[in-house]
Amino acid sequence: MNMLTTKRALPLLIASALLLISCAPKAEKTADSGEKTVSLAVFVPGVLAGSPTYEMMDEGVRKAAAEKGAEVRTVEGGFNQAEWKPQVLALAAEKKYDLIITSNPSMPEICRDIKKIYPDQEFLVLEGSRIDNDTVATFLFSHLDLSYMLGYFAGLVTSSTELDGSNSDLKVGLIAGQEYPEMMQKIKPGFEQGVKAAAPGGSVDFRVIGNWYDAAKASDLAMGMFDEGVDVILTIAGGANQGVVSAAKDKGRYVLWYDTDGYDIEPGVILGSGIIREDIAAYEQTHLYLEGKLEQGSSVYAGAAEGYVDFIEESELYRTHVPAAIREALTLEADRLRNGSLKLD
Amino acid sequence: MSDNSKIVLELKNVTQIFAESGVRACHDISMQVQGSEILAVMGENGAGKSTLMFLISGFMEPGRGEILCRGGKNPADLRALVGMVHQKPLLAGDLSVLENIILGPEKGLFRKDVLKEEIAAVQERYNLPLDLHLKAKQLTAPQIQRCELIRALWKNKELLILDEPTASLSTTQSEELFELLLRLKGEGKTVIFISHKIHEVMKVADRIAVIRRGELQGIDAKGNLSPREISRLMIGEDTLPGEEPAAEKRGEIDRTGVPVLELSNLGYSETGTRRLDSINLSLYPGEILGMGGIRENGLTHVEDILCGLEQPDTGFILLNGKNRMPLTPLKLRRSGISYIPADRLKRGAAPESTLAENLSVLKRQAGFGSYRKRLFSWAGQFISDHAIKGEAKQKVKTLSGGNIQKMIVARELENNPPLLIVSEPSWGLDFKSRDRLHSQLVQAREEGIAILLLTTDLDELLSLSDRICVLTEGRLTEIERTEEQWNRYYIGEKMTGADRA
Amino acid sequence: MILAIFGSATPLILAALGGLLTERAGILNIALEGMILGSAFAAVIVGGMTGSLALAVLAAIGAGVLAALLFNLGTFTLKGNPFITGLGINVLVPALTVSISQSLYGNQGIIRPDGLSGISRIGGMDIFIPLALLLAVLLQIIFFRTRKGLIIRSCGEQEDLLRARGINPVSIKKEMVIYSGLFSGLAGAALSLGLGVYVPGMSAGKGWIALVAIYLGYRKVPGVVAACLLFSLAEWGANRAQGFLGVPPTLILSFPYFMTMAALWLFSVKKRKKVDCSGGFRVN
Amino acid sequence: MKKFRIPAALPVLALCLGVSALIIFLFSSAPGETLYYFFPAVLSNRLYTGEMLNTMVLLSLTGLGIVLSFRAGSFNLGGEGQVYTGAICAVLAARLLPDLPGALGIPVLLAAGVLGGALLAFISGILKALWNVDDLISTFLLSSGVSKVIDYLISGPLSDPDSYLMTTVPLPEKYRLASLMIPSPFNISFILPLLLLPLFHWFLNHTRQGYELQITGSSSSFARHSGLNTGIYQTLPLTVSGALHGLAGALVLTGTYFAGIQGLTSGLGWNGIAVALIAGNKVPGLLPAALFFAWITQGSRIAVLHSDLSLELGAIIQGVLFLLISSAVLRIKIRRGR
Repeated sequence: MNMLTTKRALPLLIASALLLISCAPKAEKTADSGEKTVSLAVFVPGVLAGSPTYEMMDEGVRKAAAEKGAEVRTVEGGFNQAEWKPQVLALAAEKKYDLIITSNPSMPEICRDIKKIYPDQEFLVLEGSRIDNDTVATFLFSHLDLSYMLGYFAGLVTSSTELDGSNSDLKVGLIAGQEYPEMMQKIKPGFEQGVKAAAPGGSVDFRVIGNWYDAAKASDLAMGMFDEGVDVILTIAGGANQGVVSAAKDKGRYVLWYDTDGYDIEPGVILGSGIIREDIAAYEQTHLYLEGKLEQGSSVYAGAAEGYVDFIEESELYRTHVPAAIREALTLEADRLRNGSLKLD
Repeated sequence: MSDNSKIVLELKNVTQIFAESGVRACHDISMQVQGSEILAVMGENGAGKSTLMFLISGFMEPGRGEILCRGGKNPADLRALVGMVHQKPLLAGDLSVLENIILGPEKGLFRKDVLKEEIAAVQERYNLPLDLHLKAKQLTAPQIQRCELIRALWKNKELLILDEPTASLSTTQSEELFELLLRLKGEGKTVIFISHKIHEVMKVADRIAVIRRGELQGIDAKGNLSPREISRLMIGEDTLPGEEPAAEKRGEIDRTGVPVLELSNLGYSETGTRRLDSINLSLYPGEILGMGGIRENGLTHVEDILCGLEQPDTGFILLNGKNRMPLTPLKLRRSGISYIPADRLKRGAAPESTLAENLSVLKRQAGFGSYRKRLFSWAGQFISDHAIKGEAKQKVKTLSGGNIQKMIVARELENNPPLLIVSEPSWGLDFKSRDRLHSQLVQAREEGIAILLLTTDLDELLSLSDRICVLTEGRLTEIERTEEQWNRYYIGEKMTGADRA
Repeated sequence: MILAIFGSATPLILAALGGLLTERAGILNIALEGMILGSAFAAVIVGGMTGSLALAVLAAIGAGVLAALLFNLGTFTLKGNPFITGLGINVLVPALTVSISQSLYGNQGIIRPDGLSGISRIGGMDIFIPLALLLAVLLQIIFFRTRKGLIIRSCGEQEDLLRARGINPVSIKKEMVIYSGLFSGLAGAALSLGLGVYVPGMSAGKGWIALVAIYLGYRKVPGVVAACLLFSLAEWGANRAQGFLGVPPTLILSFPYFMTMAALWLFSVKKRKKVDCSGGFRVN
Repeated sequence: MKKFRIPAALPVLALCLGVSALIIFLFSSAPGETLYYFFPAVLSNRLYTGEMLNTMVLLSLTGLGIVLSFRAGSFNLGGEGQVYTGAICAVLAARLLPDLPGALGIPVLLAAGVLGGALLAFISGILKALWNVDDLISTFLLSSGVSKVIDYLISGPLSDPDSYLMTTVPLPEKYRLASLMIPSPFNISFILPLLLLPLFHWFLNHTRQGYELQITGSSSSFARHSGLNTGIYQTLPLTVSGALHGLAGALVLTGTYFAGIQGLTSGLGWNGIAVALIAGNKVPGLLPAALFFAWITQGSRIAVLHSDLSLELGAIIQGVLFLLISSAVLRIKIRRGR
């Protein structure tokens, strides 16, 4: 019986295998026809859906590519950071892409490792910091600037008497998906510094969800914090942010958004929003590359002064829901960062 | 006899072959069952009786042939007509007795109090006391049977099938059951029951059907068949099973040394009830000590305590003079003691494993190289030595009950244990196997093995034991070997506590 | 506090009750996780389109039942291993939700329709909280007061008994899987409608915890509800503890598991008497 | 008796191929290319082949752990945590003993992983043996809890201050298993399943202890009353199962990631269960089952990277394959029974 089925199935299997191999793409053909189009790959360490910053990066790259007639392929890597390296490695191994663009503080080290194996592969990493003798191009946003501004705003909100949702406790909250290095080394300290600058004696209640998608747990955490006197929370927890917003809406408290314009998400609840201009950075850097001006190993550090991170003030919703006194105080402090008179470290 | 209007059930050329094992359980059986009669179905273990009953009760559908129920073929009719009391417990352990009784394909809510009253009325009427609130898993074998009986009567089934109903009953209980069956017959109901025991069949049955190897050997009124004929039809030989091996007069057993097993002041309570009360006994090499009783009257607890499963509240168990408390199954086995449990398919064998694997616990297959090779060749030899009908690589659950017990007994006696604890060894065995088993036990005794026999079967108790003690409501009484006490009536009364009533 | 604990326990209770039905019928329902997620998704989509709570809940139930039908297809029609079939559904559902939302909403993974938040709340209380408790009571009544309940309770234990009584155990099993899809549907609806948003992956292991709760509650309705509450209490405590304990938050995330484990152990120590039942496989 | 199980699974594999091809044809704009990337492309270069083989090695180890515990009647649902524990224990060992020569250091690291995984599973085993604590729940709860603790260790006390990944400091070069198919992580560890699988097959089928273990698994009550030491057979197989998971964890560390990075288990525990079930709970089936599984995962990863197959569609295909593959396993069983 077994042998019979084996005999029957084997030719079938072989046939299908042959068929599959014959499907192999004949990629080399285009190379002969004169001019070679530049091929770019965007590697998203996560998923595009629901991650506006990655969407902005993708958008920026595509805009530049469209202008210069380059091809773009976007690949989503999923949430498991352990899988990113093998995936980028596989992209590089294909030797099809002239430049791989990605965005995450952890990507430079991964790309540098891959560069050791494929020295010809070129990389551009947004959100990545430079090291000495770097082999990949990096572009770093100042999270310290941004979190400071949001912290300062949070301090103003919690000490305000004009806002209905603000109480007398000088407590503000910070919810993170996980305790990752960027969070612990830049965002949390910057945020705390900002809070203390606006509201001396203010404190930051920092809590962690454990993942980036458990919105229910995020909501429970936020509820607890609100019950304990927190009146505004900065949430940096991916999809789970939504739970914080729902909790704040229920409790009549406030949420700060971090990296994209978040006012629309829940008007009146999202009281303040930062932005990281990943689209502009991606566009500019890709453009540079396509013009042959991007050097591997180069790096840009972009803070509030350079205009790549900022607190969004020019929103109708912001103006409607935030009292003028707070807005003015924030502008004052933010301008110090914008014009470079205040330097954080 | 053939009054067509009285026929409730008719089998026409019924054949059943099991696809998985290829076993032909029933072959071309045709017979009629009439209203208000008691029909006994007899046959050896594995003859196909139970399968036939499954077919009749609508539990299985026959592979070939048909079963006509009042002229129709509808299996639903069959189920409505027939109430079956299974041999193996077929109840949901987690449900109460009441819930097990009312479980059925009907729909909707039920009113517990109403149903309880209804069922209590049935119990009252037929004198079948049983606490309806007990969980089925707490029931003893006779209680399980009673539960199914109550259901059949409550459902007003016209045809009752009882699969070896007396296997786990004491003599008195069996007699009560037969009285009930006769009464039901009087009420116009039909009863089919399976049995091995010729004497009880001759006592109550109107007609007797004999099955051998799945084929109907004969069916006739009781008067037309002699025990000798029945036995010949059953086993296909012209030998009447010998009377129970007579308890020969034996020389005095040396009871001066250290007893192999000594129980001292053993006591056990369960949920506040005193189940065992200051049990004392000593067992010496070369004797069979029979302990009679009713399962629920403490015999089960004695078994559980002796096999190390339960810990007594008070008292000690001494093996070869040494205190072995707390006793565990592992300790018991490490002391070389053998144990033939009443619950064969759980404690005595692993039904899902092969025969060889079931024998492997003997640890007799020393040597080098592949254990599998050694085990299977050894097991094959063992199986043929002990005339077990099966193959080494056959799963135990595919063997007949008698063969499983044969395997267990042979295995437990293989190591010449100093002590054998054996509980209900002949449950569900036909008389040939039973005889064989009894002579095995007697021979083991001759070889100097001390045997503690726990049994509800009076005949077994009387014929095998050198000494007998009876457990009544948790207390142990020794029976004197006198004309007056050493007989089934005295012991039976002792067991049920009727002597004190 | 009590309301908060009941609130976060509600999806768990609903899913666990559904799982309990299949468990009693003799099937380990690994697919709860996928069922919850699919239903949470359907609830938000339909709730967002129609603004109707009833339709949203119906859609969630529909999605749960659909996943259950798939489970039945794999397990009974194709005679597959329920564990692998369940895993398959848990892989399949999240992917399907993303594909569907891509075709409906473009590239959005998170769906936050207007006017959905608070839709399931009446007078400050989420209606799913009383609903879950009501269903628990109802289930207890079904188990102990209806004939069907008897059948379900004996199905996982003694299939032959059912056959002997003229009932097909396989159809009971299929039915219970569908009911568990229904319950998981409610669980998903409670999860996403309570927040007014769908987030990919938002079931976040609730199906697994629900399974654990079934065993922890000794496969009885009150026990299962208590187990869910216990877990939510532990989680609530851990959430609060992040605010005042000097212990790193990530470490605190492990507390609910260890507390539940400790509870399980204590119950077992207390309960252990005679162990004479065979182990055997639960999977195949 | 030497009949091999897997040939009978060939028609099923063909069916799986067919169904995935169908899905791809329906949803892909360039189905030919996608199909190529999904299946044969895995063998098209050293990286893909090596990664697949590496996954296969790891999965066959965790699958073996699952089979072993299944056979003894235990259900190890805590594979993920055990793999993770194994990895972190190896990290700790590398920290504590930084100065060993590589030839000694790597075995020490592996041993640490084995011990870690074993210890975690041992707790469940001993709780089952002593108090009849359900192993299915206890392995799951312990694993989930311990995973959070390890997450904490990696992001906290053990974290690499120089890295933006949630990871520990990378292992020194000498503690890494050299790749045999650069740039893939495929390394010498492939020897381990080649040794361990036959060893355990032999153990289960050709030693008394193996038989006793399986009897305990099929009827623990019979085993108890027959005087088998059921306590050991309830504890030890689960412990060894944990040890194998721990080994896989240590191998992931020393052979694949070289650092205790969060998420390095990537489903090894869960997929081990699937592999064990696909293999029909038989040791000889493990390698082909692991190969099948690794191929599908690698194929869908490549297809997502290089064709227009989306992440979701890859997952959908995997899900559908799950629905089919186990059904097939059962069909084979029925056929063989007759």
